[in-house]
Amino acid sequence: MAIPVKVIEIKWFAAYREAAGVATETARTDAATAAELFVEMQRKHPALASFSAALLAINDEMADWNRTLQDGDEVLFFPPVAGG
Amino acid sequence: MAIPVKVIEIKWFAAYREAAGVATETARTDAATAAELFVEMQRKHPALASFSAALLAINDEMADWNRTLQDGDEVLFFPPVAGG
Amino acid sequence: MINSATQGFWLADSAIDATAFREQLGDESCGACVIFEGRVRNHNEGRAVLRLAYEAHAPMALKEGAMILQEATQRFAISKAAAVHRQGELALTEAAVVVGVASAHRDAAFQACRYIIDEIKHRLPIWKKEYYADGTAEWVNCRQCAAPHAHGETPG
Amino acid sequence: MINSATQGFWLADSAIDATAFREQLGDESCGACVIFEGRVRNHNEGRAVLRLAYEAHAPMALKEGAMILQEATQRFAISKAAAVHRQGELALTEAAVVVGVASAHRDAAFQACRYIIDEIKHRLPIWKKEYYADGTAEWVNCRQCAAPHAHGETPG
Repeated sequence: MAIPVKVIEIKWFAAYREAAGVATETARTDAATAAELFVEMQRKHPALASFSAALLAINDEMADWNRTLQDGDEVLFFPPVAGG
Repeated sequence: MAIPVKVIEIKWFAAYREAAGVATETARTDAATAAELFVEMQRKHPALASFSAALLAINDEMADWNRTLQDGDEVLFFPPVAGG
Repeated sequence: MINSATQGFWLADSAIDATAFREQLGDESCGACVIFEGRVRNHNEGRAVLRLAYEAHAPMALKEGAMILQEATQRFAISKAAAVHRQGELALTEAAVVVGVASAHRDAAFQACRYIIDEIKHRLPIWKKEYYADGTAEWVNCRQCAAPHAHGETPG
Repeated sequence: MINSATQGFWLADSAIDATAFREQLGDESCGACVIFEGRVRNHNEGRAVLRLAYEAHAPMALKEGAMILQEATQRFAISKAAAVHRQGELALTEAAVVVGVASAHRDAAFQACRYIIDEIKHRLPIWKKEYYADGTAEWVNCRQCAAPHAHGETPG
Protein backbone atom coordinates (compact mmCIF):
# COMPACT_ATOMS: atom_id res chain seq x y z
CA MET A 1 0.00 0.00 0.00
CA ALA A 2 1.48 3.32 -1.06
CA ILE A 3 1.73 5.95 1.68
CA PRO A 4 0.69 9.33 0.31
CA VAL A 5 3.54 11.82 0.19
CA LYS A 6 3.21 14.65 2.71
CA VAL A 7 4.52 18.16 2.28
CA ILE A 8 6.25 19.28 5.50
CA GLU A 9 7.84 22.65 6.21
CA ILE A 10 11.04 22.29 8.26
CA LYS A 11 12.71 25.00 10.33
CA TRP A 12 16.26 24.48 11.61
CA PHE A 13 17.65 26.45 14.57
CA ALA A 14 21.13 27.38 15.80
CA ALA A 15 23.62 24.50 15.39
CA TYR A 16 21.11 22.54 13.30
CA ARG A 17 20.67 25.44 10.90
CA GLU A 18 24.41 25.73 10.40
CA ALA A 19 24.74 21.99 9.84
CA ALA A 20 21.80 21.86 7.42
CA GLY A 21 23.03 24.97 5.61
CA VAL A 22 19.50 26.37 5.42
CA ALA A 23 17.08 27.89 7.90
CA THR A 24 13.96 26.46 6.28
CA GLU A 25 13.19 23.85 3.68
CA THR A 26 10.22 22.00 2.29
CA ALA A 27 10.31 18.20 2.46
CA ARG A 28 8.16 15.91 0.33
CA THR A 29 8.29 12.83 2.52
CA ASP A 30 6.54 9.64 3.51
CA ALA A 31 8.01 9.80 7.04
CA ALA A 32 5.32 8.77 9.50
CA THR A 33 6.80 10.63 12.50
CA ALA A 34 9.12 13.52 13.28
CA ALA A 35 11.72 10.96 14.37
CA GLU A 36 11.66 9.35 10.91
CA LEU A 37 11.82 12.77 9.26
CA PHE A 38 14.90 13.73 11.33
CA VAL A 39 16.72 10.55 10.27
CA GLU A 40 15.75 11.22 6.64
CA MET A 41 17.13 14.75 6.92
CA GLN A 42 20.36 13.46 8.48
CA ARG A 43 20.87 11.47 5.27
CA LYS A 44 20.18 14.56 3.17
CA HIS A 45 22.47 16.80 5.25
CA PRO A 46 25.46 14.67 6.32
CA ALA A 47 26.67 17.40 8.72
CA LEU A 48 23.57 16.70 10.82
CA ALA A 49 24.62 13.08 11.33
CA SER A 50 26.79 13.90 14.33
CA PHE A 51 23.88 15.51 16.20
CA SER A 52 21.49 13.62 18.33
CA ALA A 53 17.96 14.99 18.26
CA ALA A 54 16.74 17.04 21.19
CA LEU A 55 13.45 18.93 21.13
CA LEU A 56 10.94 19.61 18.47
CA ALA A 57 7.80 21.57 17.94
CA ILE A 58 5.04 21.02 15.43
CA ASN A 59 3.08 24.12 14.42
CA ASP A 60 4.70 26.08 17.28
CA GLU A 61 3.72 23.60 20.00
CA MET A 62 6.25 21.31 21.69
CA ALA A 63 5.61 17.81 20.35
CA ASP A 64 6.46 14.13 20.71
CA TRP A 65 9.00 12.57 18.42
CA ASN A 66 6.46 9.82 17.76
CA ARG A 67 3.58 12.06 16.76
CA THR A 68 2.18 11.25 13.32
CA LEU A 69 3.02 13.93 10.80
CA GLN A 70 0.15 15.49 8.89
CA ASP A 71 0.38 16.90 5.40
CA GLY A 72 1.12 20.64 5.75
CA ASP A 73 2.68 20.43 9.23
CA GLU A 74 5.49 22.81 10.10
CA VAL A 75 8.21 20.96 12.03
CA LEU A 76 10.75 22.91 14.12
CA PHE A 77 13.92 21.04 15.09
CA PHE A 78 15.51 22.52 18.23
CA PRO A 79 19.03 21.70 19.42
CA PRO A 80 19.38 21.47 23.22
CA VAL A 81 18.50 24.87 24.64
CA ALA A 82 20.94 27.08 26.52
CA GLY A 83 19.21 30.14 27.88
CA GLY A 84 20.54 32.46 30.58
CA MET B 1 34.76 40.39 103.05
CA ALA B 2 33.71 43.63 101.38
CA ILE B 3 33.56 43.52 97.61
CA PRO B 4 35.14 46.67 96.20
CA VAL B 5 32.63 48.89 94.35
CA LYS B 6 33.13 48.99 90.58
CA VAL B 7 32.32 51.89 88.30
CA ILE B 8 30.53 50.59 85.18
CA GLU B 9 29.34 52.60 82.19
CA ILE B 10 26.00 51.32 80.88
CA LYS B 11 24.54 51.93 77.41
CA TRP B 12 20.90 51.16 76.70
CA PHE B 13 19.58 50.59 73.16
CA ALA B 14 16.20 50.85 71.45
CA ALA B 15 13.38 49.47 73.65
CA TYR B 16 15.73 49.26 76.66
CA ARG B 17 16.70 52.92 76.28
CA GLU B 18 13.07 53.98 76.23
CA ALA B 19 12.29 51.84 79.29
CA ALA B 20 15.33 53.10 81.21
CA GLY B 21 14.62 56.69 80.18
CA VAL B 22 18.33 57.30 79.53
CA ALA B 23 20.78 56.25 76.82
CA THR B 24 23.79 55.99 79.13
CA GLU B 25 24.37 55.95 82.84
CA THR B 26 27.16 55.29 85.29
CA ALA B 27 26.59 52.57 87.88
CA ARG B 28 28.57 52.20 91.09
CA THR B 29 27.89 48.55 91.80
CA ASP B 30 29.15 45.43 93.45
CA ALA B 31 27.47 43.22 90.80
CA ALA B 32 29.83 40.38 89.95
CA THR B 33 28.42 39.71 86.46
CA ALA B 34 26.44 41.47 83.72
CA ALA B 35 23.45 39.28 84.67
CA GLU B 36 23.53 40.63 88.23
CA LEU B 37 23.92 44.18 86.93
CA PHE B 38 20.86 43.78 84.67
CA VAL B 39 18.70 42.62 87.59
CA GLU B 40 20.00 45.53 89.68
CA MET B 41 19.08 47.94 86.87
CA GLN B 42 15.62 46.39 86.55
CA ARG B 43 15.05 47.38 90.20
CA LYS B 44 16.27 50.91 89.48
CA HIS B 45 14.15 51.28 86.29
CA PRO B 46 10.84 49.46 86.93
CA ALA B 47 9.85 49.79 83.24
CA LEU B 48 12.69 47.37 82.44
CA ALA B 49 11.15 44.68 84.63
CA SER B 50 8.91 43.39 81.85
CA PHE B 51 11.88 42.76 79.53
CA SER B 52 13.87 39.60 79.49
CA ALA B 53 17.53 40.12 78.74
CA ALA B 54 18.83 39.28 75.28
CA LEU B 55 22.33 40.17 74.16
CA LEU B 56 25.08 42.18 75.66
CA ALA B 57 28.48 43.47 74.80
CA ILE B 58 31.30 44.51 77.08
CA ASN B 59 33.70 47.08 75.67
CA ASP B 60 32.18 46.61 72.19
CA GLU B 61 32.65 42.83 72.12
CA MET B 62 29.73 40.41 72.43
CA ALA B 63 30.01 38.86 75.89
CA ASP B 64 28.64 36.19 78.23
CA TRP B 65 26.09 37.12 80.83
CA ASN B 66 28.31 35.35 83.37
CA ARG B 67 31.48 37.23 82.60
CA THR B 68 32.99 38.91 85.65
CA LEU B 69 32.69 42.68 85.46
CA GLN B 70 35.86 44.71 85.82
CA ASP B 71 36.05 48.20 87.24
CA GLY B 72 35.78 50.62 84.29
CA ASP B 73 33.96 48.21 81.92
CA GLU B 74 31.44 49.60 79.48
CA VAL B 75 28.38 47.33 79.33
CA LEU B 76 25.98 47.53 76.36
CA PHE B 77 22.54 45.98 76.84
CA PHE B 78 20.95 45.00 73.51
CA PRO B 79 17.31 44.05 73.04
CA PRO B 80 16.68 41.24 70.51
CA VAL B 81 17.91 42.48 67.14
CA ALA B 82 15.68 43.02 64.10
CA GLY B 83 17.73 43.93 61.06
CA GLY B 84 16.57 43.86 57.46
CA MET C 1 10.80 45.74 24.09
CA ILE C 2 10.89 46.01 27.88
CA ASN C 3 7.83 47.62 29.34
CA SER C 4 8.58 49.08 32.74
CA ALA C 5 4.94 49.37 33.76
CA THR C 6 3.90 45.73 33.52
CA GLN C 7 5.16 42.45 34.82
CA GLY C 8 5.78 39.67 32.36
CA PHE C 9 8.36 38.08 30.12
CA TRP C 10 10.19 39.82 27.28
CA LEU C 11 12.94 39.35 24.74
CA ALA C 12 15.23 42.36 24.40
CA ASP C 13 17.29 43.27 21.33
CA SER C 14 19.48 45.75 23.17
CA ALA C 15 20.95 46.30 26.65
CA ILE C 16 18.52 45.63 29.51
CA ASP C 17 17.84 48.72 31.62
CA ALA C 18 18.45 47.33 35.11
CA THR C 19 17.06 50.41 36.83
CA ALA C 20 13.77 50.33 34.91
CA PHE C 21 13.57 46.58 35.43
CA ARG C 22 13.97 46.95 39.18
CA GLU C 23 11.45 49.76 39.42
CA GLN C 24 8.64 47.74 37.90
CA LEU C 25 8.92 45.43 40.93
CA GLY C 26 8.12 48.22 43.42
CA ASP C 27 5.05 47.49 45.50
CA GLU C 28 4.06 48.80 48.93
CA SER C 29 2.98 45.34 50.08
CA CYS C 30 6.36 43.77 49.26
CA GLY C 31 8.98 43.40 51.92
CA ALA C 32 11.35 41.36 49.77
CA CYS C 33 12.70 41.66 46.28
CA VAL C 34 15.20 39.23 44.72
CA ILE C 35 16.84 39.97 41.38
CA PHE C 36 19.01 37.54 39.45
CA GLU C 37 21.25 38.68 36.59
CA GLY C 38 22.99 36.24 34.30
CA ARG C 39 25.91 38.00 32.66
CA VAL C 40 28.30 37.23 29.84
CA ARG C 41 31.35 35.67 31.51
CA ASN C 42 34.86 36.01 30.10
CA HIS C 43 35.43 32.27 30.48
CA ASN C 44 33.52 29.01 30.05
CA GLU C 45 34.90 25.57 30.73
CA GLY C 46 38.46 26.82 30.57
CA ARG C 47 38.16 28.85 27.35
CA ALA C 48 38.48 32.64 27.06
CA VAL C 49 35.21 34.09 25.77
CA LEU C 50 35.15 37.38 23.82
CA ARG C 51 31.43 37.80 23.18
CA LEU C 52 28.33 35.76 22.46
CA ALA C 53 25.10 35.69 20.54
CA TYR C 54 21.68 34.38 21.48
CA GLU C 55 19.22 33.09 18.91
CA ALA C 56 15.63 32.65 20.06
CA HIS C 57 12.53 31.25 18.45
CA ALA C 58 10.60 34.27 19.64
CA PRO C 59 6.95 33.14 19.38
CA MET C 60 7.55 30.06 21.50
CA ALA C 61 10.11 31.71 23.80
CA LEU C 62 7.58 34.41 24.73
CA LYS C 63 4.86 31.84 25.36
CA GLU C 64 7.13 29.57 27.42
CA GLY C 65 8.55 32.52 29.38
CA ALA C 66 5.08 33.76 30.32
CA MET C 67 4.13 30.20 31.34
CA ILE C 68 7.17 29.92 33.65
CA LEU C 69 6.26 33.19 35.41
CA GLN C 70 2.68 32.01 35.82
CA GLU C 71 3.87 28.72 37.35
CA ALA C 72 6.09 30.61 39.80
CA THR C 73 3.17 32.81 40.84
CA GLN C 74 1.05 29.72 41.50
CA ARG C 75 3.73 27.79 43.41
CA PHE C 76 5.12 30.55 45.64
CA ALA C 77 3.54 33.36 47.66
CA ILE C 78 4.82 36.19 45.46
CA SER C 79 3.07 39.28 44.17
CA LYS C 80 5.21 40.20 41.15
CA ALA C 81 7.49 38.36 38.78
CA ALA C 82 9.23 39.59 35.65
CA ALA C 83 11.99 38.35 33.39
CA VAL C 84 13.74 39.55 30.27
CA HIS C 85 16.16 37.65 28.02
CA ARG C 86 18.49 39.19 25.46
CA GLN C 87 18.73 37.99 21.87
CA GLY C 88 21.37 38.90 19.28
CA GLU C 89 24.99 39.92 19.98
CA LEU C 90 26.20 40.55 23.54
CA ALA C 91 29.47 41.96 24.87
CA LEU C 92 31.26 40.81 28.03
CA THR C 93 29.54 41.77 31.33
CA GLU C 94 26.25 42.55 29.58
CA ALA C 95 23.23 40.96 31.22
CA ALA C 96 21.89 38.06 29.14
CA VAL C 97 18.92 37.47 31.41
CA VAL C 98 17.37 39.30 34.35
CA VAL C 99 14.74 37.79 36.66
CA GLY C 100 12.98 39.75 39.40
CA VAL C 101 10.48 38.70 42.04
CA ALA C 102 8.72 40.72 44.75
CA SER C 103 6.90 39.20 47.70
CA ALA C 104 5.87 39.92 51.27
CA HIS C 105 8.51 37.58 52.74
CA ARG C 106 11.97 36.66 51.54
CA ASP C 107 11.61 32.86 51.45
CA ALA C 108 9.11 32.99 48.59
CA ALA C 109 11.11 35.59 46.66
CA PHE C 110 14.32 33.53 46.78
CA GLN C 111 12.55 30.29 45.85
CA ALA C 112 10.53 31.79 43.02
CA CYS C 113 13.51 33.62 41.54
CA ARG C 114 15.53 30.41 41.56
CA TYR C 115 12.65 28.46 40.02
CA ILE C 116 12.24 30.98 37.19
CA ILE C 117 15.92 31.13 36.18
CA ASP C 118 16.26 27.33 36.35
CA GLU C 119 13.20 26.83 34.12
CA ILE C 120 14.34 29.53 31.70
CA LYS C 121 17.65 27.75 31.30
CA HIS C 122 15.99 24.40 30.66
CA ARG C 123 12.87 25.22 28.68
CA LEU C 124 13.21 28.43 26.72
CA PRO C 125 13.83 27.83 22.99
CA ILE C 126 16.95 29.96 22.92
CA TRP C 127 20.51 29.06 21.90
CA LYS C 128 23.86 30.53 22.82
CA LYS C 129 26.91 30.80 20.55
CA GLU C 130 30.20 31.63 22.22
CA TYR C 131 33.04 33.38 20.37
CA TYR C 132 36.46 32.52 21.79
CA ALA C 133 39.78 34.35 21.97
CA ASP C 134 41.34 31.71 19.66
CA GLY C 135 39.01 32.75 16.81
CA THR C 136 36.66 29.78 17.02
CA ALA C 137 32.98 29.81 17.93
CA GLU C 138 30.66 27.15 19.30
CA TRP C 139 26.99 26.60 20.11
CA VAL C 140 26.86 25.88 23.83
CA ASN C 141 24.68 23.16 25.28
CA CYS C 142 23.19 23.28 28.69
CA ARG C 143 24.92 20.09 29.81
CA GLN C 144 22.71 19.40 32.80
CA CYS C 145 19.56 19.68 30.71
CA ALA C 146 17.75 16.45 30.22
CA ALA C 147 15.19 17.40 27.59
CA PRO C 148 12.05 17.84 29.71
CA HIS C 149 9.76 18.24 26.69
CA ALA C 150 11.09 15.35 24.61
CA HIS C 151 8.12 13.14 25.39
CA GLY C 152 8.64 9.67 23.98
CA GLU C 153 11.57 8.26 22.05
CA THR C 154 14.19 10.39 20.36
CA PRO C 155 16.17 9.27 17.34
CA GLY C 156 19.92 9.68 16.82
CA MET D 1 28.43 56.32 53.35
CA ILE D 2 28.15 53.87 50.47
CA ASN D 3 31.31 53.58 48.45
CA SER D 4 30.50 52.33 44.97
CA ALA D 5 34.09 51.33 44.21
CA THR D 6 34.65 48.77 46.95
CA GLN D 7 32.88 45.74 48.25
CA GLY D 8 32.01 45.61 51.90
CA PHE D 9 29.38 46.42 54.48
CA TRP D 10 27.99 49.87 55.15
CA LEU D 11 25.37 51.72 57.13
CA ALA D 12 23.52 54.38 55.13
CA ASP D 13 21.81 57.46 56.56
CA SER D 14 19.85 58.21 53.39
CA ALA D 15 18.28 56.35 50.45
CA ILE D 16 20.42 53.55 49.03
CA ASP D 17 21.40 54.13 45.40
CA ALA D 18 20.39 50.78 43.88
CA THR D 19 22.09 51.53 40.56
CA ALA D 20 25.45 52.35 42.16
CA PHE D 21 25.10 49.36 44.46
CA ARG D 22 24.51 47.04 41.50
CA GLU D 23 27.39 48.48 39.50
CA GLN D 24 29.98 47.74 42.16
CA LEU D 25 29.20 44.05 41.64
CA GLY D 26 30.23 44.14 37.96
CA ASP D 27 33.06 41.75 37.16
CA GLU D 28 34.04 40.13 33.87
CA SER D 29 34.56 36.76 35.55
CA CYS D 30 31.06 36.69 37.04
CA GLY D 31 28.24 34.96 35.26
CA ALA D 32 25.73 35.35 38.07
CA CYS D 33 24.64 38.19 40.27
CA VAL D 34 21.92 37.94 42.93
CA ILE D 35 20.59 41.03 44.69
CA PHE D 36 18.23 41.00 47.64
CA GLU D 37 16.34 44.09 48.75
CA GLY D 38 14.42 44.23 51.99
CA ARG D 39 11.87 47.02 51.75
CA VAL D 40 9.58 48.78 54.19
CA ARG D 41 6.24 46.96 53.91
CA ASN D 42 2.90 48.66 54.49
CA HIS D 43 1.82 45.86 56.83
CA ASN D 44 3.30 43.63 59.53
CA GLU D 45 1.43 40.94 61.41
CA GLY D 46 -1.91 42.41 60.45
CA ARG D 47 -1.16 46.05 61.33
CA ALA D 48 -0.95 48.93 58.85
CA VAL D 49 2.58 50.40 58.91
CA LEU D 50 3.18 54.06 57.96
CA ARG D 51 6.96 54.31 58.33
CA LEU D 52 9.79 52.96 60.44
CA ALA D 53 13.09 53.80 62.01
CA TYR D 54 16.25 51.76 62.48
CA GLU D 55 18.64 52.33 65.32
CA ALA D 56 22.06 50.71 65.01
CA HIS D 57 25.04 50.45 67.31
CA ALA D 58 27.28 51.44 64.45
CA PRO D 59 30.77 50.33 65.61
CA MET D 60 29.63 46.76 66.25
CA ALA D 61 27.17 46.65 63.33
CA LEU D 62 29.97 47.53 60.90
CA LYS D 63 32.27 44.91 62.42
CA GLU D 64 29.59 42.20 62.44
CA GLY D 65 28.46 43.06 58.89
CA ALA D 66 32.01 42.79 57.55
CA MET D 67 32.40 39.47 59.38
CA ILE D 68 29.22 38.08 57.78
CA LEU D 69 30.46 38.99 54.28
CA GLN D 70 33.80 37.38 55.02
CA GLU D 71 32.10 34.18 56.18
CA ALA D 72 30.01 34.08 52.99
CA THR D 73 33.14 34.49 50.88
CA GLN D 74 34.77 31.57 52.70
CA ARG D 75 31.75 29.24 52.53
CA PHE D 76 30.62 29.81 48.94
CA ALA D 77 32.45 30.14 45.62
CA ILE D 78 31.72 33.82 45.14
CA SER D 79 33.93 36.65 43.99
CA LYS D 80 32.14 39.70 45.35
CA ALA D 81 29.77 40.41 48.21
CA ALA D 82 28.41 43.70 49.45
CA ALA D 83 25.65 44.80 51.77
CA VAL D 84 24.26 48.08 53.04
CA HIS D 85 21.74 48.68 55.83
CA ARG D 86 19.81 51.88 56.44
CA GLN D 87 19.62 53.60 59.79
CA GLY D 88 17.29 56.42 60.84
CA GLU D 89 13.82 57.16 59.44
CA LEU D 90 12.48 55.24 56.41
CA ALA D 91 9.35 55.75 54.31
CA LEU D 92 7.24 52.96 52.76
CA THR D 93 8.88 51.09 49.84
CA GLU D 94 12.34 52.40 50.72
CA ALA D 95 15.01 49.71 50.86
CA ALA D 96 16.05 48.98 54.45
CA VAL D 97 18.79 46.55 53.41
CA VAL D 98 20.39 45.55 50.12
CA VAL D 99 22.64 42.51 49.70
CA GLY D 100 24.49 41.71 46.48
CA VAL D 101 26.67 38.78 45.47
CA ALA D 102 28.53 38.05 42.23
CA SER D 103 29.95 34.66 41.30
CA ALA D 104 30.86 32.51 38.32
CA HIS D 105 27.84 30.22 38.78
CA ARG D 106 24.36 30.91 40.08
CA ASP D 107 24.20 28.26 42.84
CA ALA D 108 26.84 30.00 44.92
CA ALA D 109 25.34 33.45 44.34
CA PHE D 110 21.86 32.38 45.52
CA GLN D 111 23.22 30.52 48.55
CA ALA D 112 25.60 33.28 49.63
CA CYS D 113 22.99 36.02 49.22
CA ARG D 114 20.55 34.04 51.35
CA TYR D 115 23.21 33.36 53.98
CA ILE D 116 24.13 37.03 54.25
CA ILE D 117 20.58 38.36 54.65
CA ASP D 118 19.71 35.64 57.18
CA GLU D 119 22.80 36.41 59.27
CA ILE D 120 22.19 40.17 59.02
CA LYS D 121 18.69 39.67 60.40
CA HIS D 122 19.93 37.55 63.30
CA ARG D 123 23.25 39.07 64.28
CA LEU D 124 23.47 42.74 63.40
CA PRO D 125 23.02 45.03 66.45
CA ILE D 126 20.22 47.01 64.83
CA TRP D 127 16.65 47.60 65.98
CA LYS D 128 13.47 48.44 64.14
CA LYS D 129 10.64 50.64 65.37
CA GLU D 130 7.40 50.51 63.42
CA TYR D 131 4.94 53.41 63.35
CA TYR D 132 1.35 52.30 62.77
CA ALA D 133 -1.70 53.88 61.18
CA ASP D 134 -3.45 53.91 64.59
CA GLY D 135 -0.84 56.33 65.97
CA THR D 136 1.07 53.78 68.06
CA ALA D 137 4.66 52.64 67.58
CA GLU D 138 6.52 49.53 68.63
CA TRP D 139 10.01 48.05 68.65
CA VAL D 140 9.83 44.91 66.54
CA ASN D 141 11.54 41.72 67.57
CA CYS D 142 12.82 39.15 65.16
CA ARG D 143 10.60 36.40 66.55
CA GLN D 144 12.51 33.53 65.02
CA CYS D 145 15.79 34.75 66.47
CA ALA D 146 17.14 32.63 69.23
CA ALA D 147 19.96 34.78 70.55
CA PRO D 148 23.01 33.14 68.94
CA HIS D 149 25.50 35.22 70.89
CA ALA D 150 23.93 34.87 74.32
CA HIS D 151 26.52 32.40 75.52
CA GLY D 152 25.68 31.12 78.97
CA GLU D 153 22.74 31.93 81.21
CA THR D 154 20.55 34.96 80.74
CA PRO D 155 18.66 36.61 83.59
CA GLY D 156 15.05 37.81 83.45
